[in-house]
Amino acid sequence: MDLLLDILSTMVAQFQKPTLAFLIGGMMLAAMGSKFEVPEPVYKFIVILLLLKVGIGAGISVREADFVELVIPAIGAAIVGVVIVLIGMRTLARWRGVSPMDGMATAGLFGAVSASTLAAGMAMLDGEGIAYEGFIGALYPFMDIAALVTAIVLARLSAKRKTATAPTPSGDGTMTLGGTVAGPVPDPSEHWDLVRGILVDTLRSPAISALLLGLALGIFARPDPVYESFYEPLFRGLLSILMLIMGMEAWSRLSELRKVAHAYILYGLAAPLVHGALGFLVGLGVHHITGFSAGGVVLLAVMAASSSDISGPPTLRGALPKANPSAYVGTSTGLGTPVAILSIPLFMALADALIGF
Amino acid sequence: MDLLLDILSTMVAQFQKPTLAFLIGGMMLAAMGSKFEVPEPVYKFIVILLLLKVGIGAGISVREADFVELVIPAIGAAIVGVVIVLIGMRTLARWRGVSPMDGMATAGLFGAVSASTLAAGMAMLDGEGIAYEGFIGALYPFMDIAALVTAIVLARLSAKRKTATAPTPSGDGTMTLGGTVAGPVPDPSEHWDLVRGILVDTLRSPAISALLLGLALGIFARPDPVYESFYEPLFRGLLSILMLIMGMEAWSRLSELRKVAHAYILYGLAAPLVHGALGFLVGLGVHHITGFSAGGVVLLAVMAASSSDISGPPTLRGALPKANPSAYVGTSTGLGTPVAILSIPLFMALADALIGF
Amino acid sequence: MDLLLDILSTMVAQFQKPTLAFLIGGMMLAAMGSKFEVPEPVYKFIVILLLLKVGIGAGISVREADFVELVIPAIGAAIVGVVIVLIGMRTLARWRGVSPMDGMATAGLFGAVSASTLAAGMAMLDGEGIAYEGFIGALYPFMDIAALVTAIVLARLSAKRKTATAPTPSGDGTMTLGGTVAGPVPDPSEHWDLVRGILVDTLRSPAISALLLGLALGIFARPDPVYESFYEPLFRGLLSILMLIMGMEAWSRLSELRKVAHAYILYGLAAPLVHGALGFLVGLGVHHITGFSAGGVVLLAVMAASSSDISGPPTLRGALPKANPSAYVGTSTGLGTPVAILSIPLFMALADALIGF
Amino acid sequence: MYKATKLVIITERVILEGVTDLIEAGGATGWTHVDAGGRGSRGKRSARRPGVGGMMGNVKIEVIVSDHEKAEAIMTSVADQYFGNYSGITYIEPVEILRPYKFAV
Amino acid sequence: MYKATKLVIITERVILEGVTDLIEAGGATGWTHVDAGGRGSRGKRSARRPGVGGMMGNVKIEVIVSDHEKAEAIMTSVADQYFGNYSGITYIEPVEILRPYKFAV
Amino acid sequence: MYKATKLVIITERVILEGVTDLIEAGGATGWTHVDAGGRGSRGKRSARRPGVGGMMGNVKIEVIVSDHEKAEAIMTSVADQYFGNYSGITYIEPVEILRPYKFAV
Ligand SMILES: Nc1ncnc2c1ncn2[C@@H]1O[C@H](COP(=O)(O)O)[C@@H](O)[C@H]1O
Ligand SMILES: Nc1ncnc2c1ncn2[C@@H]1O[C@H](COP(=O)(O)O)[C@@H](O)[C@H]1O
Ligand SMILES: Nc1ncnc2c1ncn2[C@@H]1O[C@H](COP(=O)(O)O)[C@@H](O)[C@H]1O
Ligand code: NA
Ligand code: NA
Ligand code: NA
Repeated sequence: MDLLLDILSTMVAQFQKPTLAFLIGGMMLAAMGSKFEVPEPVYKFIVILLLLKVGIGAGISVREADFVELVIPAIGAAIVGVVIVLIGMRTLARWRGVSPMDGMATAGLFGAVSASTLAAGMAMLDGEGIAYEGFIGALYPFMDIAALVTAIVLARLSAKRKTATAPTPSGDGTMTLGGTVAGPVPDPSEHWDLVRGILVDTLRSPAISALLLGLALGIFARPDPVYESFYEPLFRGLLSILMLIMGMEAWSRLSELRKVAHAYILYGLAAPLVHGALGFLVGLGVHHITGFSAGGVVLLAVMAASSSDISGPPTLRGALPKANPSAYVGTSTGLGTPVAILSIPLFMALADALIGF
Repeated sequence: MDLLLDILSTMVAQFQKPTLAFLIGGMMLAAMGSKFEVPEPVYKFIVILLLLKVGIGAGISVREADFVELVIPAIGAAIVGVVIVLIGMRTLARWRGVSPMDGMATAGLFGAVSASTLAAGMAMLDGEGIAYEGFIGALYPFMDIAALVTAIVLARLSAKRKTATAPTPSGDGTMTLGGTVAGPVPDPSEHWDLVRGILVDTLRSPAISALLLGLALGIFARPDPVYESFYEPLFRGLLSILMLIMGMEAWSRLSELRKVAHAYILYGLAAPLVHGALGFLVGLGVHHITGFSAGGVVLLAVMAASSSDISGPPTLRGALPKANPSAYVGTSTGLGTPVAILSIPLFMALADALIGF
Repeated sequence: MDLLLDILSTMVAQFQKPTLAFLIGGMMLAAMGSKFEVPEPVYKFIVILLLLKVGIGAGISVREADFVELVIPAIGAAIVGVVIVLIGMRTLARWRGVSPMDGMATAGLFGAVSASTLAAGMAMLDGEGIAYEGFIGALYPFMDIAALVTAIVLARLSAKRKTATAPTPSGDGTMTLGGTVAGPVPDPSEHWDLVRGILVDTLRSPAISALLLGLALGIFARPDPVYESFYEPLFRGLLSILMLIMGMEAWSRLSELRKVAHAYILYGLAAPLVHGALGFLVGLGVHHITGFSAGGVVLLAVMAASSSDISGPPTLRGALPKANPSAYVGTSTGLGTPVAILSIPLFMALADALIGF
Repeated sequence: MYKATKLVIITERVILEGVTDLIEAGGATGWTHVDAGGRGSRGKRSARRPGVGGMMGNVKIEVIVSDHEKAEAIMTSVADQYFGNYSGITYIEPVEILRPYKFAV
Repeated sequence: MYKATKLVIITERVILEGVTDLIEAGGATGWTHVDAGGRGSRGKRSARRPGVGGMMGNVKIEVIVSDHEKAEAIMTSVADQYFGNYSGITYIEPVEILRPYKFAV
Repeated sequence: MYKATKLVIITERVILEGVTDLIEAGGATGWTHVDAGGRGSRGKRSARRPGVGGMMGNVKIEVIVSDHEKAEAIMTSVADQYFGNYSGITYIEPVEILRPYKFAV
């Protein structure tokens, strides 16, 4: 009872903090039909700075971290990414009215990570003075890539299986991935080609490559002065603009969901909580093994709860052209992302109660 | 005599301060035919940050302000907005060679408020360490909306009256306002529909909705940390870029004025001073009633002197499609705005002389 | 030997500093085929802020500098600009497989100055706490304009001489320069018209006019507060993004060089070092005459080593339409600029060894 | 290949929404727009220059419809409703299409 | 003046590269693209709105080829490869050109 | 509906002003331009990529004139003056217009 009250009061307090307040403000703007809009180049610039900030910050910490401390949570993150996709495959993708292809794409997007949501989590922890491992940003690609690769491979294999049983001669799953046209997937060696193709494509996507660049700069160079004088101080302010944009986008995508099956709405509402809980549990495990901090557990939960909003959608559009983007983008941007961001205080309260900051 | 000298020396000193210097610098760039230009998305970003800054700052102060202290200047601001339009209707709109429709649109624009000019005023007061009520930004929408609604309603009523006397069967004032097509205005109930339509349209316009969002965030959330670490410190720097843009725009719009009646030039030069004086007087009144600060009086004068440059023009274009935008935009951007900004030191010197900082 | 070791160790250390690290990071992104890109308006904004920063900073210092201290290095800078073009005329422009027109355009671009490279040099000196004359930015236009005017005049005169000897009746060097169409150059008075045309065009170009605006603001106004609170602190951070962009651009332009003569590759690699050495020597001379600082000598070398990346290319495209932009832009952006930036530590080590910081 | 008609409208960006409402009301199955600048009887208009709330930009809208009358009807309704008070031009071109069902309601 | 054919393809920005590969494979000497927004059977698409990795924008690609068959062949290959899974329309127009050698390989 | 001619010029952005001067000198009542990218004999050109002072972008300019000869005359003058040294293509299309007076001087 006390625990519940605690959690509730933490959540209420967070709703007034900048991050959530700007998100809700953005939703209200869109709801009242405002013509306010942030130009696309500005959005891209904010995202770039934010990804570099997360990457560089993580890179600087990786320098000093010891190997085990780093590898265990990375493995945990990758496992969470894969398991989220498997859950989606067993639930959403089998629902009546949901095409398996669309379901898998949605599961992939929810397994992947949103840098913006992660950054929102970091800002909230920073705001409360709660510590977390500096290298947390380095876990992002592990969960993100694991989820996207799993979802794409499983979706394409099952499409291939269907094509093999039903005799459909043409339009057979031909796909373009970063310019390379790949046919249907017949034998093990082409399996690896497929996985490699997806990996290369993901690594080249703007978000992942900006994050990896940041990591590399943090590890191999000494960007500390510019990190502290520029990336760090601008971070919170730009995040507030980003939350505005995400709130507006969420509201305007909600309407697209009217056209898709109800299952998506249920999934969009429940999945962030379920995935977050999964991430939390794995984080708890890592906490017991390596002494991973309570803040780190929260951020692992946040990554798991989040769904990719920058690189994920175009990667999936390229790799699974038969999946309907209205379904997966609508579910993720319209429901998954705001629910994930709004549930960050929940994970914070939970970590406070179960581990203690 | 001493007073005059004081005013003059204050003004000369201000011309070297960043705000005015960048405005004049922008004019000189345009005058020498420079190809320098600031990309539109950057301009929009600066305007967004500035509006959010003004709004949030005001919202934070509204929290602590007491009701009377707030309502009296708000009423004053609205009255100033209406009176400016009425003055324009009696003068500019009756001038020979000025179509009444164009004259009313111009008066509406000059009654409305420029957030950039207001921000310039704030920056100049800040630069001198002169205090003003934090909630000043909250007065903006009162003056702005009062002026726009008055101008549009009066212009459309008079157009309707003319249509009723002269038998012009087609092309009869049909207008689109935010998508809703409204016919001519026949009875009282449609009157209110008209006013409501204009109100909704104004509230949804990018500038007003950004300002209101800022206000709401300031009042209902606790954005203070991000306000102090991001919006406040960036404000003055971005304003300098904005002043550059406004200087360039002013110079290049001046040429458009060659095509319109001389009355516009006279109005563009004199109106900011007359309106500023009116705002100053009303401010003085409020000062005597509620103890409104000298800095607040200056900013009320600046709002009155300014003419809307972001939301006003498209709102008028939508609501009064028969008014010629070259006339009202040219007069406002080419003359009204630079004159208003350049006369800020005048209002400061006046306030210093009459009230004392 | 010790000197060489010293130089080497300085260079290795610099490669980890933010400026060079981001440049190399950008190259690596492009090399791995990343889809990461910075939107063009953001690039333009960064360049604007950087030019204003360099200009304002120089203007503020010019206020206090004494005349001789200023004029001697300015003359030195102009001489360096002219000599670089003359060297290019005797070498690159006479190479087999290089059209004289293309060679002259390339020499002009390498004689002109890159504000980004100069800014990178300033950031590196700042990072080491090495002092330099505040007015250094004011030398930029002297070298830049001298080089562009010399290259364009010489290229057009020699094209005219050829047209006079060979009887080619049509398509005869007609050119557009900022909208004014100029015929072939027949007599001395038209000579001056040509030079005046080029001067006007250069002064109106975005980069030079932004820099001159900054200078004027620094000299005639008092922008010190906004300079210190905005332009100065943002400078280093934005430069890091600019270095990323320049690294990506360099890598992707390298491929264009495959189509042009090998001479360009040799020139692109060697010229920055030769020109830098020339600038260094002239700086050394100025050091002995006026006590010009070691940091100032480095920055003169950096300006000389750099090749124009913002205003130079379109100015040359307009003034020498027959020159092939793939050749001069490719050589400059693909090789000249990265080589110049990467050799900054070399000039620093040299100055430390020969003058001492 | 099937015959169809392309209607083009170049006008002020601020009325994009109003014009596309008329296009949809006229029975078109879709439309495409691109940002534009230009010069006409009402002077120069620019898609890039900042200021004046983005009011100075043009937009070029194109609509493919299966029959010429429909194109003319939309054209006339847009011209009637807007071209008295807003800058704009409109013209029609014949085109050939692959899938006529895409452009008929 | 010589006769030639203009092929227009309006489709999702994300496949610009794939479509231009097909255009080049089809023997065109060049192509031009502009950013676009629009509405069609798959709903509204915008070139300006932020979010979703720029996935919501359209692109309008035009290709001038010297003969009509080539245009039709490219048209069909693009439609076959992409229009099952991606938004898009395509049409052909006759044009007149000055320099036929510019548009023939 | 009246017959008219549309002239299209796709070329380097840097010469937009020079080309529109020729268009106006040729007696057109207006023109419209949109930012473009593309590929032709002189390689790829992009409207979006930063760097090199915006020199790498294309522009597509279209001009409606009432008679075909005027279009051809402008076309030839642009090609003569610029296409030796700058990238560019140009073509003509027949169009139908509503208000012929809009396009005649
Ligand atoms: N002759 C023309 N050819 C091409 N575009 C034109 C022409 N006349 C006008 N336009 C375009 O239509 C817009 C509005 O024209 P107007 O109403 O004449 O000012 C202009 O800004 C141009 O973009
Ligand atoms: N009738 C039409 N006229 C012009 N453009 C269209 C039309 N139908 C579709 N489009 C364009 O083609 C894109 C894809 O169409 P669709 O595949 O029908 O969603 C739309 O976003 C529009 O930009
Ligand atoms: N066959 C073509 N179809 C469409 N656009 C073309 C074609 N050829 C060239 N272009 C456009 O014209 C520009 C200049 O062409 P070029 O002078 O051949 O390099 C290119 O960048 C393209 O935008
Ligand atoms: Na996730
Ligand atoms: Na006003
Ligand atoms: Na140089």
